[in-house]
Amino acid sequence: MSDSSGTAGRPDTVVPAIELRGISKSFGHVQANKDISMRVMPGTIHGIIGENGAGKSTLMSILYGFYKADTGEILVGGEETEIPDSQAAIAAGIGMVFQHFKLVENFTVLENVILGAEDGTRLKPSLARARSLLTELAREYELNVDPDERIEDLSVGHQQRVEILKALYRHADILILDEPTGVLTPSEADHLFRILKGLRDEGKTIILITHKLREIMDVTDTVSVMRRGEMTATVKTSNTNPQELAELMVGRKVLLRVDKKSAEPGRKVLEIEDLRVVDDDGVERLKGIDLELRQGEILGIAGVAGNGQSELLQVLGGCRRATGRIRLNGEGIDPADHALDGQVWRERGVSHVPEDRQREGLILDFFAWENVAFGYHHAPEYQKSRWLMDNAAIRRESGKKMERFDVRPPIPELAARNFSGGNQQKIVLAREIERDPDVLLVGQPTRGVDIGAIEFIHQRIVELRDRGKAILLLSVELDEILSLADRIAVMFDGRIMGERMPDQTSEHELGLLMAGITDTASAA
Amino acid sequence: MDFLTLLQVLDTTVRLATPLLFACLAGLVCERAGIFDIGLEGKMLASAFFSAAVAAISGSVWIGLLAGVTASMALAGVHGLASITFRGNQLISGVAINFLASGLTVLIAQDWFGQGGRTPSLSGGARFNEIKLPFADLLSGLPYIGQSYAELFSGHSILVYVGFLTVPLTWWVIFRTRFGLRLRAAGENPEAVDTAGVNVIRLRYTAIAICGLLCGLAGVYLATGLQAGFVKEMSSGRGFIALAALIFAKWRPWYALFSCLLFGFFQALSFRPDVVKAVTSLDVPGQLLDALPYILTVVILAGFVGKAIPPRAGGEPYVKEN
Amino acid sequence: LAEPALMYDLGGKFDKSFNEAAFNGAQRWAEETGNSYREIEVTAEAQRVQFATRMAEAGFNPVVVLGFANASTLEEVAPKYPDTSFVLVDMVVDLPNVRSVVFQEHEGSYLVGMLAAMATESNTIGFIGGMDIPLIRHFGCGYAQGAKAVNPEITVIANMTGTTPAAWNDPVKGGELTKAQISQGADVIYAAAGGTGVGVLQAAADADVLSIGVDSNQNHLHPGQVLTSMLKRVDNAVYNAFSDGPGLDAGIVSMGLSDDGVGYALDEHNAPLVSAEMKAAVDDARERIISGEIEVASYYTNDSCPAHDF
Amino acid sequence: MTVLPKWADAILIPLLSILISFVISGLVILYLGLNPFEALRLMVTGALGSSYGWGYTLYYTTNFIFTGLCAAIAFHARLFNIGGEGQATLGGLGAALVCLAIPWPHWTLALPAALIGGALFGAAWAFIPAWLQARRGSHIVITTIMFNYIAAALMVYLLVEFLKPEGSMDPATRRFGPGAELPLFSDIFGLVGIPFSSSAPANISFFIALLACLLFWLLVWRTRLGYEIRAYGHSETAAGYAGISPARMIIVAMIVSGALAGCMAINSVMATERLVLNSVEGAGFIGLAVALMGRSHPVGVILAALLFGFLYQGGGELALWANIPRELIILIQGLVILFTGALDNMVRMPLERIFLMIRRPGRQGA
Ligand SMILES: Nc1ncnc2c1ncn2[C@@H]1O[C@H](COP(=O)(O)OP(=O)(O)OP(=O)(O)O)[C@@H](O)[C@H]1O
Ligand SMILES: Nc1ncnc2c1ncn2[C@@H]1O[C@H](COP(=O)(O)OP(=O)(O)OP(=O)(O)O)[C@@H](O)[C@H]1O
Ligand SMILES: [Mg+2]
Ligand SMILES: [Mg+2]
Repeated sequence: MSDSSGTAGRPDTVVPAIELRGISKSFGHVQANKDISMRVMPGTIHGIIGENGAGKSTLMSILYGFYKADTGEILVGGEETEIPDSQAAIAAGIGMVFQHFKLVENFTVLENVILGAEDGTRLKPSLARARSLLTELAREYELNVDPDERIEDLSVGHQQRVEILKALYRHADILILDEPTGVLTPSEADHLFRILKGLRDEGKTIILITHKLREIMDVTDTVSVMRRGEMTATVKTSNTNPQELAELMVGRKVLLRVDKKSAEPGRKVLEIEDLRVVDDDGVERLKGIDLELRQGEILGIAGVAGNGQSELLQVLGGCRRATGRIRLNGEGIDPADHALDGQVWRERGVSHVPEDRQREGLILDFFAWENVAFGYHHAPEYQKSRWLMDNAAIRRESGKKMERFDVRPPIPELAARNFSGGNQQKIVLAREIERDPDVLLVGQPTRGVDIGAIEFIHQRIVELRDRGKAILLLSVELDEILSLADRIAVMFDGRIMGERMPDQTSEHELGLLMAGITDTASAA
Repeated sequence: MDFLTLLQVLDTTVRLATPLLFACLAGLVCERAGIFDIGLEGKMLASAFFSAAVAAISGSVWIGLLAGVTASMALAGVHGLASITFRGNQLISGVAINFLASGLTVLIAQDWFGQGGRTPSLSGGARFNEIKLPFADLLSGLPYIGQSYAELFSGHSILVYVGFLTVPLTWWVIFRTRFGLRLRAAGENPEAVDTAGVNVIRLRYTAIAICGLLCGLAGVYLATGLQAGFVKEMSSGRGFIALAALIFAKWRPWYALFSCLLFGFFQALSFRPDVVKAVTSLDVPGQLLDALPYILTVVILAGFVGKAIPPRAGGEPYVKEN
Repeated sequence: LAEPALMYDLGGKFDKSFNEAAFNGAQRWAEETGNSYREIEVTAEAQRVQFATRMAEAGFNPVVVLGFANASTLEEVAPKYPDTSFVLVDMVVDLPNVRSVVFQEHEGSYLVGMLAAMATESNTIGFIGGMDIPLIRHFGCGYAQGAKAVNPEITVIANMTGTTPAAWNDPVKGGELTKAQISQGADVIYAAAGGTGVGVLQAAADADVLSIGVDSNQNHLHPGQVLTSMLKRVDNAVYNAFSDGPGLDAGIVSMGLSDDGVGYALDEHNAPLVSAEMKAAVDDARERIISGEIEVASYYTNDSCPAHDF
Repeated sequence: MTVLPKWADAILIPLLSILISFVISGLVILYLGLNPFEALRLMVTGALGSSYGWGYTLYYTTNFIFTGLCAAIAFHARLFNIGGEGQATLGGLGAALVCLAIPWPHWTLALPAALIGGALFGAAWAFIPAWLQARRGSHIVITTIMFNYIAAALMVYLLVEFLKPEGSMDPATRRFGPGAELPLFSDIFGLVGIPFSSSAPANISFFIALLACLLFWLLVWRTRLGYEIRAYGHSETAAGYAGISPARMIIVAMIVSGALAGCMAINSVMATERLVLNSVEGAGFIGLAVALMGRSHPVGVILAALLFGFLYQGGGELALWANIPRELIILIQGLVILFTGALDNMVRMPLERIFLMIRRPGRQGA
């Protein structure tokens, strides 16, 4: 729609905090943004939604001076402003929290916050000043993080707080967040939104990119929809509903919740007893896990990130050694056995969709087709002879799989790097699910993925279940677990706090369990 | 081995460690900023030649020093152009610079002096002479402390003292100043620096300039401090040893000092078959003695030094759009 | 009349010793006769045969090749060009059109060894070689014998610079080795190490001890501080070859003390250092060697040295 | 996202880069008071103008192909093997020992034996640093540098003390004997009636090198091992997920790397019929440049090796006929490496803009 509706219902006398006019940007042949215009009113939370690769991040990166627009102009508070680099953006009072955080892993929080905003040549004074300011901000917006922790030792949630602190430390009035909740737990997300609302009430302006319509409905005042690099609509949140937004975004009807018939669990496939993991620093990550997984069911593991779910997945995926007893299809397996790597598990019919597609699931510089064989490159059907792999076969196979999983574009000869996250995720799922495994381990299947793709991915997982396969689902998205799982186990501090049936529990109860509070009387 | 002999060995150690130290710190600054540099060797050589040549012509070692450092920084500039501006392969660029240096130096030397890639030998004000610290002679009498003072600490060329002072200086700059913070960040995650509103390109060029400067000093010391003139290829692999020392030092200034001294010490030992024999009481064949520094390095590396993790963004040109 | 040609060894034209001496000889010939000659530096093993062949092909004559490593070269090339005269310096090849010039370096070294032994006050003298190869041991061996002849009790310290080609161009290491030897008491040091020697002479001069140059006369490098230089008149070998021109008579030419093929340098730069009796003693020894009275053992004869254990 | 068509990236850019480096070299030559075009003519005719020239060019090329592949396989595993020099040195020793061990009746028997000997020794010399890296985390760059020096020392020791014939002043082994003589190009092409200079050293090992390139390609892009090596090189974390053992990858890649360096011995030692000091002559380091310039792909390696072979031989001829100091050749090599290897984007960036202008009105969007 035209950007006159950009001022949805507001008197035109108010000067927009941000106004974009005819922004276009292309990378090589890809036009990421086409003639985009939009207005963001001061003191509002303005949502932006759109499919993977729609151009949201690019647009915001331009606003923050990370990329340079090919054409178009930017007005900040009515003033036309040149933003050639982030320095200018910061000067104009714009702060941005990128989807993939821009933090120095082995620096402390404090160092990260002052980086680029130091006063004076020597660090000491800057650090001192920052420390006091941080404690203030922490009090003001419940943004508490230990200033002396190293980033790599912080949970993503805390890392994100550092990013926000960075922006506030630079006196940002306009705060951009790109998919901030993609990696957060519900409680962390709620916390974040409390902070954002607080900031808005302070008169700050916030631009929020997300794939989650619920968040849009909850916190935004206005929402803009992007599609294929264009701004297709801007509406007042109160005048719209998720269905409408979903359609605007994907261009077709979308089911917002998974429809699945109830599960008929079969025999036990995977039995885990007293599984324990001690990491390299001698910290015990898993403190005796007992689980069993049956055919034809989806077991969801809920939990705040960093409570051992990842380790559990890694052990079952063969990326990590552990002690304890595991029985797969009745036969015992020693998890401490070093010969027991990913290859072995795969041969025994356990497929694994890792939590981090970009660092684990894919080789970004490999072609899509090479990635489709990744982990299964020893599979007989991929071999031409005793020595040589049958690349032609792999190409053919992967072409088909990508078609079936509606990977866009379905071109096996494209490097994985050049697919959007949503599509990267589909490639991983295609690889693992199409093996038709007895057990599927899935970590964060829809992180950073747009709703169209989410719907698709969920359907695939349910299909697999209905074919009588066992699925272990690991997600920080409570509602994903609630809507997908047939049985929910909650993990806290390396232990299973309890199991619940999705229809007999509530987010509240699960939330308590995830916080390690077992007495669930309060939940009833 | 008596104390005096020990002092002599250590004395040699100090002299041999100094050029390594300069080069090592040069590499440290550069690689901390995310630019790998295997062109230390070449820069050292170029600086060695130009310092000696200009000192010979002008008769002033200081003008020579200026010329040497300039030459080294010019080559560093080429490395910057290749690896920062044009996002080329930093390793190739380094290799190329080594070739350029060993070719250019001799050609120009031949063209200027016609002595076959050698400069006239320097004397008097055209070279750095050893400076005696105050009371050196006075104290040399009293055992141990006095001897050490006179033998070991006194009587080096000014550049040696500069070199050792550069260690704390580098440490301070890298870990205690704004510039250092940004420098390290640029080597770990340039995007963080960029989005924090700092110009990564300028930052890395500065680092490369410093690298050029220090490498320059290494060369100057070789040609005008340790020696009195340039001979073709006179850096003879020290740039690579410095590189090894840098990794050995895990990209830390004080460790760099230690590892360079270690290399120097092993070399010094290999010059003293008599000492080796006295200590180990078995006479080692010359060739083995010659390989000793390298063997010991490997042993120590494997035995005591753990994994060395280079700056995360090292070697990668900073590209945000492609 | 065909131009003569000169092929340097891997060390390169300006190695401050062997090859450079040859270059000087060629230059002298060119200046005196006004004729020109062709020269080429070998940079890779494979180029030895290549360049020798090319020179012969192109009709250069005689073709002088330097260095023992070229023996195999001529064995291969010379027979193919019977009308071309070849001269091999430092090694013997028995072919009708090859003149092999060998030097008695050990005799020359013997003499400078004597001078060293007479000049030293600490009864400790040093020898610094380039790479630890037989040729260098050959030099050192003669040196040690000469010294021991003067004073059987004398200590001879020997170090080699390295094991890579860098050993010939590392004055810094040469300098440090010198300082190391000095701290072991050496006060006369003989350098047979090409470009590295520059560092040796320098360090010795700085420490105010005597040094001995090699191959060509290096006394002038540090007047009054270089005791002498062991002359190896490669320049004469080249000069003669060029003068004799095409069809020069083949066979073995051994350049020793008698024909001043080797010797020690005495000029205004080191005159004050070499006293009359020193000179007398050395010249006497020279005569006795020529007459065969003194037998200087060569390292080559059985790969070992009676006077020093390398 | 790539903008340039493959051909432009693969051919146009390198050619332009080489052009630039030659122009600059020309200026230097001019400065030295010589005629650049004459110099170029000498180099081209000298290196490519006759079967003789080709014979030498390809001889050097053979060495560089082996060392280039040595560096390349390591690069695929993201290892910087700076030790090609030492591994090739040891390879030379291995090959020599094999050739000296028995009086070989015929080269067809000697060649494979020497090949294996060289490969084994080279691999062994690479294995130690690899093992130290994999098990003790000792940085491979340091250890391989150190092992270059150790190899050199070992070589001098063995040659002077044991391998050189009694009484010889040349620190080199005796000749290997007729049974170990490799057929030269003249012999090979002679069979099919093509005349080829018999004084050029190019020999059958060139074809072995080409074969090695083919096998290299198969290994890296067609076998599971190669797949795993590349995967490990691109992402250690992902490799772990897929069950690929880092330690195994490091060791295997380095062993192959060392073996390839060792294979160079058949050309640099066996073909020259005796082992001399420093038979490698820096080919190990050139190999790094070759691999980097060849983007670690065998075809690229062959082309880069050919380029360096050309520079070596052409440079030699230039030195021979124009009385040019050999350092000029080193300088030219440096310029070529710089512009083709490191400053290639200086050419690519403008080209991309041009191509975009041509294509832009074409396809749109992702
Ligand atoms: N640095 C880049 N280089 C090349 N192409 C890029 C780059 N960044 C983005 N693109 C392309 O621009 C398009 C828009 O990317 P963008 O990141 O803006 O999408 P997005 O809306 O943020 O997707 P998502 O919802 O997954 O975050 C994509 O098709 C992508 O291929
Ligand atoms: N350097 C790049 N070169 C090519 N394409 C890129 C580059 N950086 C990003 N892209 C593309 O831009 C699009 C969006 O980039 P982004 O980093 O937002 O990933 P994404 O789609 O958001 O995935 P996720 O949200 O799961 O991380 C993706 O298609 C990605 O492949
Ligand atoms: Mg995005
Ligand atoms: Mg995204």
